[in-house]
Amino acid sequence: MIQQLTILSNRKIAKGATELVCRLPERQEIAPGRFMHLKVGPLLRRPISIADAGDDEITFLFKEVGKGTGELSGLQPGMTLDALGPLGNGFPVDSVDEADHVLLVGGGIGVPPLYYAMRKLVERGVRCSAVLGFDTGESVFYEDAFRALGPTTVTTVDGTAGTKGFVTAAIETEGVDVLFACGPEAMLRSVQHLDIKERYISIENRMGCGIGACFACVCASPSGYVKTCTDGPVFRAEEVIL
Amino acid sequence: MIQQLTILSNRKIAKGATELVCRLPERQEIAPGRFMHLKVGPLLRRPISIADAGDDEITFLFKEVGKGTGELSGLQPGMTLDALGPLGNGFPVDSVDEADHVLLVGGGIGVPPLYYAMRKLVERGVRCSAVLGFDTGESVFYEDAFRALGPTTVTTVDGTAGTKGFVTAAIETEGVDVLFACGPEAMLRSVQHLDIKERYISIENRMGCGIGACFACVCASPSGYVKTCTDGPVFRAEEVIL
Amino acid sequence: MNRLNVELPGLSLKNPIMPASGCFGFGEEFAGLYDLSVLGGIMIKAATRDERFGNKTPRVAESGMGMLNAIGLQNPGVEAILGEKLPFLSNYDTEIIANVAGSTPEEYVEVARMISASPVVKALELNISCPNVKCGGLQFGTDPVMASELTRRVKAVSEKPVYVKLSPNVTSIVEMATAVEAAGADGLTMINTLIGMRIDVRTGQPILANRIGGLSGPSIKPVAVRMIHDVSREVDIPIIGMGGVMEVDDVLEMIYAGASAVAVGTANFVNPYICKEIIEALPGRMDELGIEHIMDIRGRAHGHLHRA
Amino acid sequence: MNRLNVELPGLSLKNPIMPASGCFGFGEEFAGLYDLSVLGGIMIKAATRDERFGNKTPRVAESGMGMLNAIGLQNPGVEAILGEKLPFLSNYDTEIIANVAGSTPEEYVEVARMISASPVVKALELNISCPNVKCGGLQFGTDPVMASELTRRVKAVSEKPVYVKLSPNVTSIVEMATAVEAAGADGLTMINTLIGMRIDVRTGQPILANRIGGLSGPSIKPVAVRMIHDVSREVDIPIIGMGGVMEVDDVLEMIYAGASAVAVGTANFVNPYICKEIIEALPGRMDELGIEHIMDIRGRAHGHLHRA
Ligand SMILES: Cc1cc2nc3c(=O)[nH]c(=O)nc-3n(C[C@H](O)[C@H](O)[C@H](O)COP(=O)(O)OP(=O)(O)OC[C@H]3O[C@@H](n4cnc5c(N)ncnc54)[C@H](O)[C@@H]3O)c2cc1C
Ligand SMILES: Cc1cc2nc3c(=O)[nH]c(=O)nc-3n(C[C@H](O)[C@H](O)[C@H](O)COP(=O)(O)OP(=O)(O)OC[C@H]3O[C@@H](n4cnc5c(N)ncnc54)[C@H](O)[C@@H]3O)c2cc1C
Ligand SMILES: Cc1cc2nc3c(=O)[nH]c(=O)nc-3n(C[C@H](O)[C@H](O)[C@H](O)COP(=O)(O)O)c2cc1C
Ligand SMILES: Cc1cc2nc3c(=O)[nH]c(=O)nc-3n(C[C@H](O)[C@H](O)[C@H](O)COP(=O)(O)O)c2cc1C
Ligand code: FES
Ligand code: FES
Repeated sequence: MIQQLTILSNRKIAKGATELVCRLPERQEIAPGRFMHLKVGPLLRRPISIADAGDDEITFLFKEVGKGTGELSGLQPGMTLDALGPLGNGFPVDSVDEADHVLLVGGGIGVPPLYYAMRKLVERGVRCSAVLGFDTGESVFYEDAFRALGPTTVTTVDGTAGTKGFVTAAIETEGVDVLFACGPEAMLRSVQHLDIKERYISIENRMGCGIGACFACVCASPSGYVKTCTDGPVFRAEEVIL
Repeated sequence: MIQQLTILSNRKIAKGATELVCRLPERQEIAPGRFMHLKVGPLLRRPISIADAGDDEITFLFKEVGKGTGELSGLQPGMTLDALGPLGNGFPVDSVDEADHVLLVGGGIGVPPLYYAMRKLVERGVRCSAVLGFDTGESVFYEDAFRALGPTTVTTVDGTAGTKGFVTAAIETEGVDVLFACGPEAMLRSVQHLDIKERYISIENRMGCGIGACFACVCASPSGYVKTCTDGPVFRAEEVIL
Repeated sequence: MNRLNVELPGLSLKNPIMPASGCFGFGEEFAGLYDLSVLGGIMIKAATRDERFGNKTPRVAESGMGMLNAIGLQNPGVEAILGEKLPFLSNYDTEIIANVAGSTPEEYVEVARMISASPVVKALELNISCPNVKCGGLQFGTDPVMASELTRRVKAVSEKPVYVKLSPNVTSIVEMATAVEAAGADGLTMINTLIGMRIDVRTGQPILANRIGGLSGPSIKPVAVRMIHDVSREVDIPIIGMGGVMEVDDVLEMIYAGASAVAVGTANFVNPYICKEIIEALPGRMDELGIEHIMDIRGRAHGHLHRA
Repeated sequence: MNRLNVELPGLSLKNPIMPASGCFGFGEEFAGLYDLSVLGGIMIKAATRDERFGNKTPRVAESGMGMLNAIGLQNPGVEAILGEKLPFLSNYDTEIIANVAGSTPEEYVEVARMISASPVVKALELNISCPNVKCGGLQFGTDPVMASELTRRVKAVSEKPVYVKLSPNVTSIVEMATAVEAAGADGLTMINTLIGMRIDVRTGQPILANRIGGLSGPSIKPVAVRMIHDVSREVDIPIIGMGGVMEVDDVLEMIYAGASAVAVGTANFVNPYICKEIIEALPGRMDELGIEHIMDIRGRAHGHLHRA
């Protein structure tokens, strides 16, 4: 499960967003919403969602916030990256009913896994629309890529691009059957109980092992607790207490 | 005093010997026998002697023995290397009398600084000869470079190149006025009291700061103690008690 | 010839390597990665009388080459461990060491009594050193009188040998070790984590919800080696060493210092295959260093060897 | 407005940054690199009554992100320090804190008396926590009764405020801190090094000639932050924090935890310009975090602020 990825490209695509494309050592199918646990200089690995994947390529999108992501952004093409994964449970892109309308709601660096999920849904012919929230115009990324897949609304907190305001204000639940959401906890909390039949949210938690052994990443749930790394990171909205 | 060196080349030139050539950020004169304190992954810096230096180039020769030297050997051309130095006192190449005959005795990874010293002496027209000891034929390096400067004897412990035996057995003190030596402690101990007028030896010691502040690298001396990093690493043989 | 086997009270280890308690769960996650039968033993996660949910999150922080954790002994309780976890582990040919925790001496005794009766369990590890729980845990591990009293009571009910897990957060680890030895401990495991804290400079508040946590990983290895060295000179019972082991040479360091076996904790999170890889690397490294049997070097750093 | 100044007993610091004792010699080597007057203060190397040559070499080993040292208080003796080292330091506009060590209480008292009389010295740092000397040092630092007795005797002769340097190698750092506070300490400096050992797997012997050494650097920072946090809640005297500070955020962590100033040790060996660089980086980082004066955040991690 440990794979050596080869860096193909690594570039900043927006304020607070770096896109890292790697070659996979072997062909594999990777479900959207899963993550890789990446080893750079610090002791522990860093969980990063899969923003896109093809047969032998994988894309990550990350925000530089500390030592680990700082080192990720310094990786040069040709270097290798030690990745444990893919880990966790992703979005149920294959089990969504073909007649359903899926709304994808992403905030900031929570947007990347939704791109891959939407691409997979659209491949299956599922009707999708996306609402993506960013801080400011400079931090918007993948807008065109999303638009190519379906109706997309962009919001920015300061109104410098798209609709001004929080992503949650732009959500239209009318006719939506399934929700996929990923973003800051405050956003997840406000979409968790939306009036949509099926709601899936991807949560974040500090991790140790990433494979379910250390109990670092637990989240309260009506049935006790769940582990973000193996039970998630994508949960049915009613499974977790945020 | 901290310089960012740019790696120009890095290649294994013999068993247990890697040659690292770097560009200096600015022109400078560096005396033979001094060292640079190099920062790679581990917490503390690693002292490495200067094996050669031109106006804007510097060469190191090192043996991979642990984490620090292991990382040094992984440096690729174009990368930068954080170097504190040059530090310490080198061989007195400028004050040797032009009429003197200098014998340079090196053992293993102690050979590199002697190359630069001999080159500088020969530039001044000083008569030099060298005796270089290695473990085995495969570990011999710089033999031709030394021969180009003056009479050179190579010894190997197993006799697979040059004269069989320890370097000390091949030393001829007749007519020699000055000795420069660098190598394992056992070798230094046996050349320390040779019947040669002036004897300079370069010693090794685990270092902390490299600049004289931490007292990690002390060596007993008839007058109390000396610090390898600032009083040395090159000492008059009678100044240190090995 | 087996160059790696080690015989300890209750434990017949095919090699001296085992995952440390709390860093391997109950083996289930790792069983999908490699055959657990390659392991000398497995120190399973702490058991308490009842299910515990542990501390709030965040439970993990990092610093230098160290990990801070404040899991808070989350576990399903001793009955669930007996009923659901141990049967799974009985499928593997490796020695199971059960980690026993509690908030009161009575809870320790009850858990020890119950879990030591399982045929799957070969020895107990008495966890008197967990820094991450409000009651119990650490205070038993920093007071020699309380530690020896607890050891005595657990020994009285345990059907299996008892190893006492020592805390490094003490003035004299030797005093703690000799106290529990006198109280009947069959062995020692050391070290548990050092107490530490990280503060988030953006909020000014501790990163861990529990404020403090236990420091593990390479940062603590020199502390562990020193303590194993000092204790092994003063006791006659064997030591299972741990604290910052990441690679095969770290194992050798601990054995030179006086350990009879070595547990690997945090490293399992960095590389889940690490225990297997270390076991595979041992013979080759022993060849390079001229070591015939791994126990030949035990305690060699201080010149005199031990019984046990 | 000076946003960095800190007033402590005997010390008027223009900023809270100073090199830690033993990691800056007597300043001479660093004076060639930058103007020492930029420093809040300088904690000079330990002084003993007579010249000491210290331990045999090797005196340094490494592990993870930690340095192990066993220098053994090498120093030229208090008279040479008074005669040769302090006059040089008097050229700089920075506060000099003299580190006082010894093998017997009498030696501590004698050194304290002599060095505190120098007009260059603004405060003493009583080093009761050096793990690297056979006699003296650590045992004074692990027994609260001995520590308070020594503090009392030194206070009785010292012409300058006395800061007591605490050892982390104790079960209760709070007990040590409150004991020396009650004995009259004007402040605390913490932490000294953790005791550690590394073994060379090729020889099976400890790497350090002294066998054990003191662990410093990033490895010990979480231990230091925790101890500063716990102690600062229980004492009314100020704390100069240290242990693994490598960058500006580490300084803030220590002050959030409760330190009033911060010393930088091992980092000076990695980057001899580090103290100057941290001082220069502080205002910008404070701007980013919305901190007006550095002392505004002192102890904020535990919600209540201190006098001192
Ligand atoms: C399932 C999952 C998927 C994620 N996907 C992405 C992604 O696609 N893009 C992206 O930019 N970020 C993602 N994150 C967050 C990312 O893991 C953190 O930003 C990163 O670990 C920070 O590491 P650092 O060393 O730069 O920061 P530091 O703050 O120095 O990290 C210190 C420690 O805290 C942990 N940590 C800090 N912030 C977080 C966080 N938000 N979540 C989890 N651990 C954290 C680190 O892993 C590390 O152990 C994801 C997190 C999870 C749990
Ligand atoms: C003045 C001086 C000049 C040197 N010049 C050269 C040279 O030109 N080429 C070369 O190959 N080596 C040279 N050395 C030795 C070199 O510094 C060490 O081999 C290197 O530091 C080992 O680092 P490591 O991380 O690979 O090994 P590790 O064993 O992992 O290092 C652990 C610690 O021990 C120290 N250490 C280990 N061995 C030595 C040693 N022999 N001397 C000093 N410190 C040591 C390291 O610096 C480090 O702090 C020199 C040493 C000194 C003091
Ligand atoms: C996440 C985590 C959980 C732990 N849980 C336990 C536990 O339940 N019982 C116990 O005795 N020790 C526990 N420990 C301590 C380890 O068993 C071990 O003593 C310590 O981590 C030092 O070893 P290491 O540096 O190899 O991790 C835990 C350590 C970690 C990191
Ligand atoms: C090489 C070295 C020498 C030291 N010498 C002394 C000393 O003479 N007196 C003292 O009180 N502390 C001494 N210390 C301890 C430091 O002052 C400091 O408390 C400790 O190193 C932790 O800080 P750091 O992690 O920033 O190094 C020394 C530390 C090192 C690394
Ligand atoms: S990160 Fe270890 S259980 Fe989830
Ligand atoms: S290495 Fe610090 S004094 Fe020489």
